[in-house]
Amino acid sequence: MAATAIAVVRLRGLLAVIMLSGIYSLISAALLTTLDAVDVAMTEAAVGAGITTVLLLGTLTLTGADEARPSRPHRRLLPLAVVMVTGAFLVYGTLDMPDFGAADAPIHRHVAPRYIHETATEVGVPNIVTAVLAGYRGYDTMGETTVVFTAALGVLLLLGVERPRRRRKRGDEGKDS
Amino acid sequence: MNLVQHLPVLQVAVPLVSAPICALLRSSERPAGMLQGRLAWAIACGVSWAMLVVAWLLFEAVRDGGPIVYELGGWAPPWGIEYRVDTLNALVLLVVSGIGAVTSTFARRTVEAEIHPDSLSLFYGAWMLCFTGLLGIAITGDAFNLFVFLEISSLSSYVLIAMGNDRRAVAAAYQYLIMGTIGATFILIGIGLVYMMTGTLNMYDLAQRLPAVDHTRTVHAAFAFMIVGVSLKLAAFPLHLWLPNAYAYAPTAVSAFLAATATKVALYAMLRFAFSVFGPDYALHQLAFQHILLPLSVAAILVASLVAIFQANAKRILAYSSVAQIGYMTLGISLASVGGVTATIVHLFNHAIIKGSLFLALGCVMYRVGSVRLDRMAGLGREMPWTMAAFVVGGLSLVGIPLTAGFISKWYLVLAAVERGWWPVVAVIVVASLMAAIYVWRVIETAYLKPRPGDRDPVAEAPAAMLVPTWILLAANLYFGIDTSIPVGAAAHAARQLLGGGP
Amino acid sequence: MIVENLFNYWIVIVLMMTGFYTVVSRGNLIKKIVGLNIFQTSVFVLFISMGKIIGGTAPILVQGDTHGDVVYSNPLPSVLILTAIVVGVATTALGLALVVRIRELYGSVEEEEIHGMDEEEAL
Amino acid sequence: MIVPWSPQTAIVLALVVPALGVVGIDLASRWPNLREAVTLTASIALLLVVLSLVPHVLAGEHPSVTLVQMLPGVPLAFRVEPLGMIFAVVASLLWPINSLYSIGYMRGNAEHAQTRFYICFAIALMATMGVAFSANLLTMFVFYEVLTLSTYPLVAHHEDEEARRGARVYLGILLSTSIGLLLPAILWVWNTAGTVEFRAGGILDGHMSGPTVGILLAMMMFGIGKAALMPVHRWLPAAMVAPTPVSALLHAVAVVKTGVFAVTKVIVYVFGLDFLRSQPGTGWLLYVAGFTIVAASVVALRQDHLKRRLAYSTVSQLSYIVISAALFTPAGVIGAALQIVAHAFGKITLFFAAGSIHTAAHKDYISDMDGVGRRMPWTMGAFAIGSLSMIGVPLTAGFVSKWYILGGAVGADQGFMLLVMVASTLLNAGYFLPIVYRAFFRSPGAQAIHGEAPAPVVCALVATAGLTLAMFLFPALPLALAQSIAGGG
Amino acid sequence: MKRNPIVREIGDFMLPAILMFALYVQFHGDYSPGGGFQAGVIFAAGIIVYSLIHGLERTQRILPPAAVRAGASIGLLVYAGVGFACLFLGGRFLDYNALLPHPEGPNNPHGQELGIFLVELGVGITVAAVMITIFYAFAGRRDDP
Repeated sequence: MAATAIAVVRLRGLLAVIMLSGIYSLISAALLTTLDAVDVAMTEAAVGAGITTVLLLGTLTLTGADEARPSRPHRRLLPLAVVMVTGAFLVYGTLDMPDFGAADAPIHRHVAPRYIHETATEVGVPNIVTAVLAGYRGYDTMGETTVVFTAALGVLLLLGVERPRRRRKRGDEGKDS
Repeated sequence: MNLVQHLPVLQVAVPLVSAPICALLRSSERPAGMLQGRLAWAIACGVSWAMLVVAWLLFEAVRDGGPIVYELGGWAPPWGIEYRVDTLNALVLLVVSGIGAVTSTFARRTVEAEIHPDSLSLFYGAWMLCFTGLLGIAITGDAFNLFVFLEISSLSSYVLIAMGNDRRAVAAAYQYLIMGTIGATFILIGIGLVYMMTGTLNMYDLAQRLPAVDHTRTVHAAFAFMIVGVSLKLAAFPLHLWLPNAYAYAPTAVSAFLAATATKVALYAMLRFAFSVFGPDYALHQLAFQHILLPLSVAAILVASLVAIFQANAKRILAYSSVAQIGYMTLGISLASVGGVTATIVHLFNHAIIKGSLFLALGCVMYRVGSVRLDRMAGLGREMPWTMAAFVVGGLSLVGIPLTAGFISKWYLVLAAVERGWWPVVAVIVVASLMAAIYVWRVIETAYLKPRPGDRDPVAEAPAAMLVPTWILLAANLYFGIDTSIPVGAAAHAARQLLGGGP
Repeated sequence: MIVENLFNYWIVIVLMMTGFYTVVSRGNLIKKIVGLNIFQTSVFVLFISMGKIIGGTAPILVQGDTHGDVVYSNPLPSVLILTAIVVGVATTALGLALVVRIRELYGSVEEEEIHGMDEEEAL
Repeated sequence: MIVPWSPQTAIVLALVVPALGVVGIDLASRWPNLREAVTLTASIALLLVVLSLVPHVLAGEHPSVTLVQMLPGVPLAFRVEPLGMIFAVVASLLWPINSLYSIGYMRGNAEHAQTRFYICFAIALMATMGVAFSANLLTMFVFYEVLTLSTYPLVAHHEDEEARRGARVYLGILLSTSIGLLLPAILWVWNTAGTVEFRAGGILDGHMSGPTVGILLAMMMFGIGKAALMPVHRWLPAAMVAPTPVSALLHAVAVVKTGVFAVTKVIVYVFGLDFLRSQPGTGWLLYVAGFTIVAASVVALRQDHLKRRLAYSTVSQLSYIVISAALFTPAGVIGAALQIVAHAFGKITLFFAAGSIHTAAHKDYISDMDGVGRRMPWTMGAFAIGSLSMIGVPLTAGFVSKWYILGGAVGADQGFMLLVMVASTLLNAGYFLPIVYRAFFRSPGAQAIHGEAPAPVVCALVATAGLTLAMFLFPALPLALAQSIAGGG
Repeated sequence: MKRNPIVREIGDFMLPAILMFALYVQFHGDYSPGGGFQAGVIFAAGIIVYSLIHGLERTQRILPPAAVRAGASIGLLVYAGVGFACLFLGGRFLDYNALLPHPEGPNNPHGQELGIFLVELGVGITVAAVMITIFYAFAGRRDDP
């Protein structure tokens, strides 16, 4: 998995990169399944490996296929520094985390139990994830749906379904600083 | 059923529903486009004004009766999601919906001029989504819900910006999308970490459970990620790089709307996370987060003001000045006193009005002249007296001349600094307002004291449909410069709430 | 033993940072978006691994388990991440649409070239 | 009228009348005669309103009005005390005369954008009234800024590069001093004393002491840039690019007097005389003012452009007021108050004369004013009176004020100050008398024949010259008011 | 790819299966993994496969873009509609208990199930519609100059 990720950074052939990212999603989907998050796994597979890849390929056919070699070296150093700091900070953050998979972590103690124990009586839907998704936190899901809808609006506004006839008023404001 | 008790959800759900309705209007046959556009505009406009009313009702209810809680889906927090309106976000809601109402009224002419007729209804759909998102951020009491609505507003604002007629608008939108998404992901990480340590997502539940674990490094990290994420959205220096182009090349109405609301809501999020969730003791005393914020704010104010002076495009001048003004707000936070936070909130309110009116004035110019480059604006003082007068008043307010809203902000900021005895900060503030005077005056001098460039045909005054909204905001500008009871009262109260009467 | 217990997290963080690095360092607009995807996906994994309980099962109620002797992993992270994934793909779609527009307007998808053109225009 | 007449209504009207004037002028912009008529009526109405307040103040009342609670604890409020009364009377007395003059001048020189000119003028007067009657520092600051901004278009009137540059300097200095120093100073006062109200005996006593007082005083004195203490005097010469009526009323009376008036008011009602006397580190003001007097006079000597010479003379004359207020004694304050009046009458006369020469003879430089006196006897006669008043010769207003100032100096046995006064008197004579001499006793030479300036102009400057003399003969009114300041506002 | 008969055959054979699976995921989401979102994506995937095989035009003849676009809005409206319905039936926004009368106690599983069913349906419609719309948009761009 790490290998794919690294490869994505290194490779310049965008086609390969896209394929790899698809594979990456699939692997993580598998990983998610082992983590008991079947719904998520399913979704990640469908989205990451499916839709996203298709979109990326679509874009690729509309644009160029290869990545240019970054000219200025400092474009590498600063980002690297930023990333290193962030990563270091995250690791630092993990130091006080509850152990992986421990059943007594606060996360399992406070809110979740009610979902697990009451769902049957309160919602009556066996799939707790669905129950929480559409029930307890149904409002989030509405927001989520709205986000998807927004994306559609956006893509329509940008690309349009019919032949795009976007007027380009490249007046003097085209030249301004 | 009594609608009043449902006000909080109506505030968000109504605009949310209006968006798909606007979108549904889009027809595939061409000639109808404009008509549907008008209809969509009417819906957007009506809903916005209705939301302003709702916001006002909420504001009064909160002012009289204290915080209002609304349990979505009837699930008690922390299991369900709750809306919680207190003085602070009541004020923010008022700002957002007020600006939304005025700008959407203003929008019609410019949008019809700048957007392809087929896209009009979709455009207003996106507009309403952005409006929804901002309101949603401001009103929610649930950390993850905040993230969701943050994404709604962000995605829609990327689109709105990309609608600009200059190709740089698209590039700017892309840059904004990348930085915005990184910011959002950071916030998500932060939320994940605190959730991990407390097992809850509800802000007020978090506030109670965090003190138990706030010594842990995980929570430190969480705080850092949230603040950095929010700062990206806030365009706090030095994370502001996306802002100038985005505001400069977006459609006029969009610049006005976003400049006046988006950053304000982000600032609200920062206040909320730093003070309501983590608590002043943690943010200010344990992490001493003001010591990082102070130098950055000062840098923001001075650098951005300086850059603004050398811009040749009026919209860019305003954009950079926005960065500087955000600096003022974070400066207020970094003063780490009730006075400071009050100043921040007052300025949040006033700056929304000021920037809104200025961008609207430029909108009129853009509509008539087709450009807001200074050299094109020469001589406009005589051709578009009302528009330029509007710009002058707004500009004076930006500088902080008495009898305008801007002066009130200045007063409270300087006062807060004086209280702390931080004279260098006072110096920074006054120097910056003089720089503001310079960049505002560059525009005014060009418009009034320079002759019209030979290659520009004389233009007519902007249509009333655009002048009226502009002057509504200016009236607010002057009104809140003289009778300051609403913003100042609310701000002071909110600041005390946030800091718990604290430091 | 802290290393073992947190190892999972660290792996994830490494992945996350790889994605993040791709975003900030790469000039190619498409690749930036790929990086963004990897970045976000890793964050999702991080969330989910919080929710895991060793020996737990997927949070779908088993028929006939009345007195809760089955251990379920935490459903909430799954829920959040479902939402997050959706948001992610929405962002990706939008980003790619923007890339297409940029390509049409600038004839390039390389950040540096585009900045170059803007600066030329500015002069 | 509907509102029952009372001092309060008078105060409000003092602001409303000019405001109405603005509206009227704008509405009448198409018909110049009507427009000027509006200006004149407004100015006269204002004068009457202000005069109606005088008896109350003489009777020792201090009528006050509160408009709105602008900030918690800091209202926009007005309160008439003697010093303000004097200032208001002077300003409103000179506005009608000046308007008369403006009409002659603006038409004589066929100036453009006359409507804007008269509008800004009215706003400026409103602001002046606001400052004169202000009851606290905030109110004063507000109208101070309004005055700055409303005069900007007047300075930039000609809209050419020179005007733009002059206006930039003007606005730059006035804004940066006021926002940069005055505003923080006000907030400092608010923060330490808990009030910014003008009170007899000051509000700072017991709240601060030692050198910080000196610092605050400095922030106030230089923050009030309109008082043109060196080194913040540069804006005044720069403002001379404006049409002469502007220089006359605003930069000889309204604006600069607002400055010195504010200075005096701050010294008397914010710090308090006794307090300042008791504190170390406040004496420097005397020397700064003294230096300004002499230095400005020296510079004036070397100016050939008449208006610029007058400007520098103004700078030095203003410091008379500051220096005598800086004695921190009642006598000093009386001297200051009288100088406000005397200098106003004298200097406006001089500017009127300068403008009238510009209109009739199109001459701005002293060097080519040989013999204008013969062609324009009235003008130069008035000019002579003005000059004498500046120098402080008996029979003119200047003598009265100088007398009291010197009295103050002697009372506080300030040797330095006496020295300054003597020196400056000589200098004044040095840069005024040559002009008079030139005008009357040099032969005109072969130049374009020109007559006296337009009638309104002449009337105006004769009137002011008359006032200059009148004040020497009947100093009772200003004196009475001035003394009642010292008696405690 | 359109030319290749084998692909086309397999595709035509697969398509119904995919769509059926989508519907299963949609309506069985309460009991097994899946739900509106996954269903929507799968459905969209099916359509995409179809149009890859039979070409965009033919697909758009079957599923006109305008209709799909409308779908996106409708799905969202369904979801929000449920919310408002609850509100008008006297509950909180999205409080499914209000959907059905419930004599017994505070809990009302039937109401909840109904509500969840409806909103999941909304999600499904929107997601499918959106995905297809986006695909159309990109594909429609492809043969531009």
